[in-house]
Amino acid sequence: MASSFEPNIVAFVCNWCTYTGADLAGTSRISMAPNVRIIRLPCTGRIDTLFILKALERGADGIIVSGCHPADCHYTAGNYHARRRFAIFRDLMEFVGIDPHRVTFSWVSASEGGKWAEVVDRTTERVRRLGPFRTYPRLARGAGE
Amino acid sequence: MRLGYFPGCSLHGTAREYEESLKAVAAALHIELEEIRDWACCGATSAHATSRTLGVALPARTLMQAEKQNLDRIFAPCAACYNRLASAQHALAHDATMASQIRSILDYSPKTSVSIINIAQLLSAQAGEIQKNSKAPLNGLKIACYYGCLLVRPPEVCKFDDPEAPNSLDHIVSATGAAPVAWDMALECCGGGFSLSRTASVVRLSRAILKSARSAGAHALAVACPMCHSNLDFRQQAINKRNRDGEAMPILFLSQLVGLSLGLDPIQLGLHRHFVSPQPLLDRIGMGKLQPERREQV
Amino acid sequence: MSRIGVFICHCGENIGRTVDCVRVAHNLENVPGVVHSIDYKYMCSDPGQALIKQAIRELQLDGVVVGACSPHMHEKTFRKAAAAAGLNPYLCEMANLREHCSWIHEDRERATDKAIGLARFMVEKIKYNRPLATIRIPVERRALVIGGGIAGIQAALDIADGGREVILVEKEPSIGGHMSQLSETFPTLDCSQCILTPRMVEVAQHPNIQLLAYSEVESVEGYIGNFQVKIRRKARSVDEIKCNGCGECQKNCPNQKIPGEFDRGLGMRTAIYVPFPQAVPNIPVIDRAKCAFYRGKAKGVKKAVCGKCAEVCGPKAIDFDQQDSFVTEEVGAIVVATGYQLYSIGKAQESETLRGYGEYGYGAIPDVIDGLQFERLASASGPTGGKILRPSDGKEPKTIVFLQCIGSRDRAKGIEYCSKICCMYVAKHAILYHHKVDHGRAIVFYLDIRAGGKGYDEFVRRAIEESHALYLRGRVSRLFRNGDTICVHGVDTLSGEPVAIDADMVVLATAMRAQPDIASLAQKLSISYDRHGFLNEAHPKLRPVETNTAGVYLAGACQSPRDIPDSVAMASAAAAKVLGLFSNELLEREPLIARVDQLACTGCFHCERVCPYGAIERKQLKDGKGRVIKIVAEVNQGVCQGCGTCQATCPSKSVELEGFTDEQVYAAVNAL
Amino acid sequence: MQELRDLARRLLRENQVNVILGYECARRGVRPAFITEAADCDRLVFDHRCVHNLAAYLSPRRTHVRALGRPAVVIKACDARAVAGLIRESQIEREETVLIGVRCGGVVLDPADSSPLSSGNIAPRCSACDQREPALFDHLVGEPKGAPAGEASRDARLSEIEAMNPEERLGLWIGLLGRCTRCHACRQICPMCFCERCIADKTQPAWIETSPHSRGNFAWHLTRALHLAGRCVDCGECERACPARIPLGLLSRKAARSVASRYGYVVTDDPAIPTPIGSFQFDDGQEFIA
Amino acid sequence: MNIRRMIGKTDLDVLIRDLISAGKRVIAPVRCGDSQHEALEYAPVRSPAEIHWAGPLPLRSLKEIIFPPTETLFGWKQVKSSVEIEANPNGFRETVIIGARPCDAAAFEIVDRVMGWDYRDDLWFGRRQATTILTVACPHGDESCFCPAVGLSPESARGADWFLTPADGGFEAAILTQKGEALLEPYKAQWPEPNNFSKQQLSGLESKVRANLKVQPESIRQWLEKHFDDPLWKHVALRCHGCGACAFVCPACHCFDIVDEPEGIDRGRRRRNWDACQPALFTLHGSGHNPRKDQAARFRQRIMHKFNYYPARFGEVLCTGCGRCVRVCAAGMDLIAILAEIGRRSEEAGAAS
Repeated sequence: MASSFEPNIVAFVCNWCTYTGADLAGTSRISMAPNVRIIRLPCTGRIDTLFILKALERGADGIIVSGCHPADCHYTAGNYHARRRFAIFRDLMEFVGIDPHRVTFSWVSASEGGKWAEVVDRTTERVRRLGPFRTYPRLARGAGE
Repeated sequence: MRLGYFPGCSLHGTAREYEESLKAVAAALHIELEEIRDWACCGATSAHATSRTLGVALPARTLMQAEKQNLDRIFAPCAACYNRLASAQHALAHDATMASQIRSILDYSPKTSVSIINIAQLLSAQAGEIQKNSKAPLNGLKIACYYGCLLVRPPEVCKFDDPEAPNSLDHIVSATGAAPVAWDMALECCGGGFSLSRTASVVRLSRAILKSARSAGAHALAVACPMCHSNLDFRQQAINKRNRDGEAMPILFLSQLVGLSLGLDPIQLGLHRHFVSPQPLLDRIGMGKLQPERREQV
Repeated sequence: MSRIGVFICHCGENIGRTVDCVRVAHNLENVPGVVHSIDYKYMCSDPGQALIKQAIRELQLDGVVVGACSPHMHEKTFRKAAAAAGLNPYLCEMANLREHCSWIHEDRERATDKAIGLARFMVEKIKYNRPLATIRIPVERRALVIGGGIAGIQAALDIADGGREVILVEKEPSIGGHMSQLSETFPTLDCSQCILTPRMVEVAQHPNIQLLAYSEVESVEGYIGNFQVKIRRKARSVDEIKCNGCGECQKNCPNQKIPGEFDRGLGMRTAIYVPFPQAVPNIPVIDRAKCAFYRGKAKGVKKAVCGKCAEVCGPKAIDFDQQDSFVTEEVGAIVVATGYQLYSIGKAQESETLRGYGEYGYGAIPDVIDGLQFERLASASGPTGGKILRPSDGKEPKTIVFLQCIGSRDRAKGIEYCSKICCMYVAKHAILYHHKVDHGRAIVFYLDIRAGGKGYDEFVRRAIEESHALYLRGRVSRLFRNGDTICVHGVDTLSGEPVAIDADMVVLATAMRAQPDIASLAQKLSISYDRHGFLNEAHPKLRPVETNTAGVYLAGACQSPRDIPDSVAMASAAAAKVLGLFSNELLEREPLIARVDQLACTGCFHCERVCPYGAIERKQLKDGKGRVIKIVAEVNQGVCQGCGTCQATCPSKSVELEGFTDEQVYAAVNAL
Repeated sequence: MQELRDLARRLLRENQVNVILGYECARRGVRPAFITEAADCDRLVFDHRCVHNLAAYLSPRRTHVRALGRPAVVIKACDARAVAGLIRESQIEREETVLIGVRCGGVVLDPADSSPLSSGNIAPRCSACDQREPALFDHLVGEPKGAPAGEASRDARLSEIEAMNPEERLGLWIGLLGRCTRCHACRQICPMCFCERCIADKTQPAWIETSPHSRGNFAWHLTRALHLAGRCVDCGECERACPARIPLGLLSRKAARSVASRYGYVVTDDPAIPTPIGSFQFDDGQEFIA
Repeated sequence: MNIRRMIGKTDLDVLIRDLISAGKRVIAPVRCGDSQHEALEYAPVRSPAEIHWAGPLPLRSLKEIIFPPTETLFGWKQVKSSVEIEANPNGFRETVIIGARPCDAAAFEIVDRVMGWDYRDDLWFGRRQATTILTVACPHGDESCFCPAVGLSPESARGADWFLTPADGGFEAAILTQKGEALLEPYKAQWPEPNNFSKQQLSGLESKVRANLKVQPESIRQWLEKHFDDPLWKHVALRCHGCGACAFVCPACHCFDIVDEPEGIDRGRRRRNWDACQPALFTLHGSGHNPRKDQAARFRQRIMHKFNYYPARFGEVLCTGCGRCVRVCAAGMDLIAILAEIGRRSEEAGAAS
């Protein structure tokens, strides 16, 4: 079952490093799992934890959040603020039982096409092993009825 | 002022005059020296050269003793002792593995808050007092302050003075009324621990120091370390046998100089115990004759 | 209900090979809001773009999604096309079906499914796109240059020659900076003064340059294109208008024995003085700490103790009562060229992380000097008229030992970085010494030779081979006085031997350090600096002369240790940036910036805390009667760069980043 | 007590303030009081039943309280942290508010509970509290108090949950948050929840579903905990106000534990110290980032 | 109808087990988990052993059994430009409430009036129909109870299908409705009738809680009618935090909100959720204007609705005196004190005229 299951993964990435890194992976024809769909944002600083929750509500089995390495941020500090935001959110997520292995945080620079492919493949594999995350979207079911 | 007192081996032996003078000066300055009970060797000689752990454990044990005596400040007159104690404390504070090792050895964890001070720190803090109470200011005396290798180094351990161009001793000497001379060898090695094993080296090194002091016009050398003292004082015989550089240069402990300026009796200060007689020095400042010495003079 | 057009590009075979573009187009057709969905071989081609324009016109599309390559590739292309057809360019988005899909997958089925998903994201997002208008901010086309060293001078001249006004602020009485103190310059050995002085004069005479020497920047308000700068004009005690620079005052000043800063204490100056003969402006200043008149007044003496200068001054320019004054200037751009200071070798250090070099007895041993002092000795205009003579006895040194890396590349001394110029100027010193003192023996202690640069390594070779400088790889532990020579104790690490050299003079090649007061200036400009105090560029590779405050640029050694050619190049680069900014009356900016919903804003100002650009301002919200209801955040359009960190941080999401609003992202996520 | 009343009376008489936010005895235990007449100051009390965090009434959101004019507020050490938060986040002006600090030896959880303070009825936050008086105040009143009794480790439950496996944790929270009916008492009583329009009330887009099912409740309580990370003053009011008795403190204290362990940040009543969200260190931990 | 039975503890357990095994939902007061104080809540039980007959009033009222905090009305799916509706199968599960408190049971009848007034709420009545209520004489009252003041009592059988009064070792049950009789049917024969038909004498509770509040609902209403704008409102509302706790625990409050909840771009559910009149959002217009601009106005609405508008339209107050709003309020808002004050003012006014 687990092997036949194809996880649905969404990636929130910054425009300047990871998105460009993913472009590079493309121009370098580095093949990777087709399970990940990218949503482009200007900076990890813009990536809200609400995106992650909503994605889970909409049935995402896994999530990737990726941006510029420390000190590389196009906006100088967005990724530092994001790092703190996600560190704490991740602790909370884990605390309420949302397996943090479903969410990958990574720094992928514009020159790391290869690393992006790795992040995509490793996340896909990990989430595939964890199986579908139906529990979360279904939390709304049965309420009251 | 109450101070924990760590004499170490030499102040009870080869450097008796250091202890004598210290006690005299301390009394004059109303400083209470309380010897640490059951203190152990500081590890300066062979211990730290052979085993770092032992080199830390020994002084750490002494620190423990001091704490049990609830002394918050320890005075170690011997530069080597001071250096070992301070280094050990530094290790305990900054080297976690070493600290835990020591804890298990002593099964006690010495707190690193106890402050360890050497004679330079002690007396420069008292400089004002010294000046105030000086009954016989040593005007006209030119003194080369010799710091040696252990008093102000390594910098991360001994933070109180510039490791390359120190001036704490000069500060104290000025307080006695004597004039510290500007010279370059204040930090050079005297031969230190090789006193017995490689006499030749000691002679070479100590000679350079004495020459430099002489050429700077010093009448005497002020030291803060029994080891330096024995090298520079005792070895002058040998040095001058080989090559006649000039008049023998009296080597005084800092405490003795201070003692003199406070008008204490030279004998009480142990000045008669030196190999190189400080008599010329005393004459220069118009002090009485020392008792005829047992040992023949250089 | 939206009217969205979807255009799927095959990119020849690039996308078509692994993505079934026809299926993608068909699938998107059935998405609510999509009224038109087609595929085509090359969307970016003219006929391709024509298809889009045509559809926009004929079907009155209110949104266009192009499924093709990366937006980094063609977003501009397609937005232009949309605009040409009368659609707001920001209502056109791209789905990346090539780099992010066809090029990285083999399985045609799944690649196609993913392509549909990616296009779907954009279709849903674009339903919430708003038509946006480019932001235009008026630009005050005058520049401020801070610092009148070579970098500042170059930047000022370039901008001025570009036809724009420049205000050049220099804190010293004269411009010229460190370069004016140098004798010759490496690697060409042309005389520093000879190449610098004409530039200084040019500055003074340039119709577009307003020179404010002996002045400092007091405060900076505003943002790119619109800075208000308050400048303090320190009191010279001399009327700049009246003074004709005749120099009588100096000749007659009774206090002639003040160690001169310009000669690094090797020469003397008077209490009223011009720092050096070629000074620009050539107007003296009174050193009030040293001047008898002021000291007398300080002591409370009623009648003037001295007034010689005033007596002899023809134009009556001396003004003992002069006070600091302030001027405020409106500028559109600021170039920071505040240069550097030298490592202070002595024991006294302003920061306790720095150790100093007690072991070299600088200050105690008269013939131990630093590199800049050597420059003064070697300089024809220097205290010795260009002869190399010992400060102690004026004798000619037969042996000089040069020590490199003083205050650099040494953690124990508190500085890790390489000062970059020292290797070169030591080589220069060796050569100059060889020229001026034949049979003079130059010995250099070095760690490594860093001679990257045009003609640089050749220059060092020349010092070694033609000027016979002896280069020893190693450090010096200590300097000893040895009679009237200096005994240098070091080690030659190549031979592994300790060496002791008797030298007549020792020259310490001290490192460049950041200016001591950089922090306060950086705060005024809200730009950042590294832990050594060097100012930070916006991006180490791609934006080396910009800062993270738009409209503020860097030139010269204030950013990192630099030699003259580097500083000049950087200055010209900064000038080019400024002129570029000034090329239009209005500054155009992408409208993808943050906007505050002031009704919902609570004014907690988390946004202010996270904004990397200080773009958040505080605004009072008033009711009809003018009473303050609350204080809310407002985004300065000129400053915001559009990172969106404010929005993600805002607890109530009361600030929106145009182009990436919550509704747009939400819609995309909904399409999962 | 008299000291407090006299001070309040003076403040009102001298028109230093228009209203005293304090505590009074009522039919059913102690409750917040809003005293505008010097004559009524004798109603003021402070004892171990004064559990309410009155700083909540300072937020601009309380238009009806603001309308009374310049306030003086009675604050315990824990409440002072909230006041500091309001100042830090520009909600109130330090000069505009008179702070009457009270020495506190712990309070009971239920203000209607008049039995003496014991480890049985003490508010959980107090058992772990070592602050007997605020550092932020204009006036400080009351006798010095001793430390309250209470169980040693208050966060035992927290560690217990951390020790569970993900499934157990998820199950636990589905059960707990399933009880939430979104009355938003937790938010309304929270001194640090002062948003003009809460993200939970934002409908375009509706990031947080308004329906009280576990999915909406997860989004709500997770987001709230995140927003309070490094801001929550741990006054326990949310938990006290929750009609469903959901141990909400666990979430905010987890967040607090996270910022403490990661950034060494602890909420204090010093308004000058910036919050951990909104500041950063270049070398902040990133062990979780690939 | 006047059927009475003596039911031994064990007999009752048998009944409950039978109901559970018959797949019915059995709701009863049980210990409420994860609370540091002894507290009860109405919840489904799996065995009679879980039931707590004594102890304080359950935290939340029975309301949620008939009127869940959130329920789906229907789902939708968008296809091209049309919309498909998928009706939600609101199966009304057979439910028996055991050990209902009089103040909770009575609330259903009161709310029935508004639910069946101009528009008949099928979800409400559907569940009402499927639910049988066994009320028990109130075992526990405190300083916040005031049922007598609103015309009820700890022994009120209003809204009950059975009314249980503790009697030696078990209960004396009065079967009051067909629904009740149907429930009794299988056991009617083996359970004895109580030997004495004498009316149980009132426990002390009635008089105890009566002392908490002595007002006439009608005199309250009269005052309210004349005092829409009265300084009292601003005064009492000061401490109110504006949360919905009081309304959500109230057995009689029944306001709800209807939301469309997307579950994707083209699909979602329409739900109805509890709502309350104290939060500002309740009356906030899209324009940003709010007719109830401050907490005073909102709190007034709560009182007016319960004690003026509702009786005016339906002849009785929208309150059963359970006192939950008093107990639950973290700000110490006290309905009893407020009603007492209003009563006092009304008296004065009456005396004056």
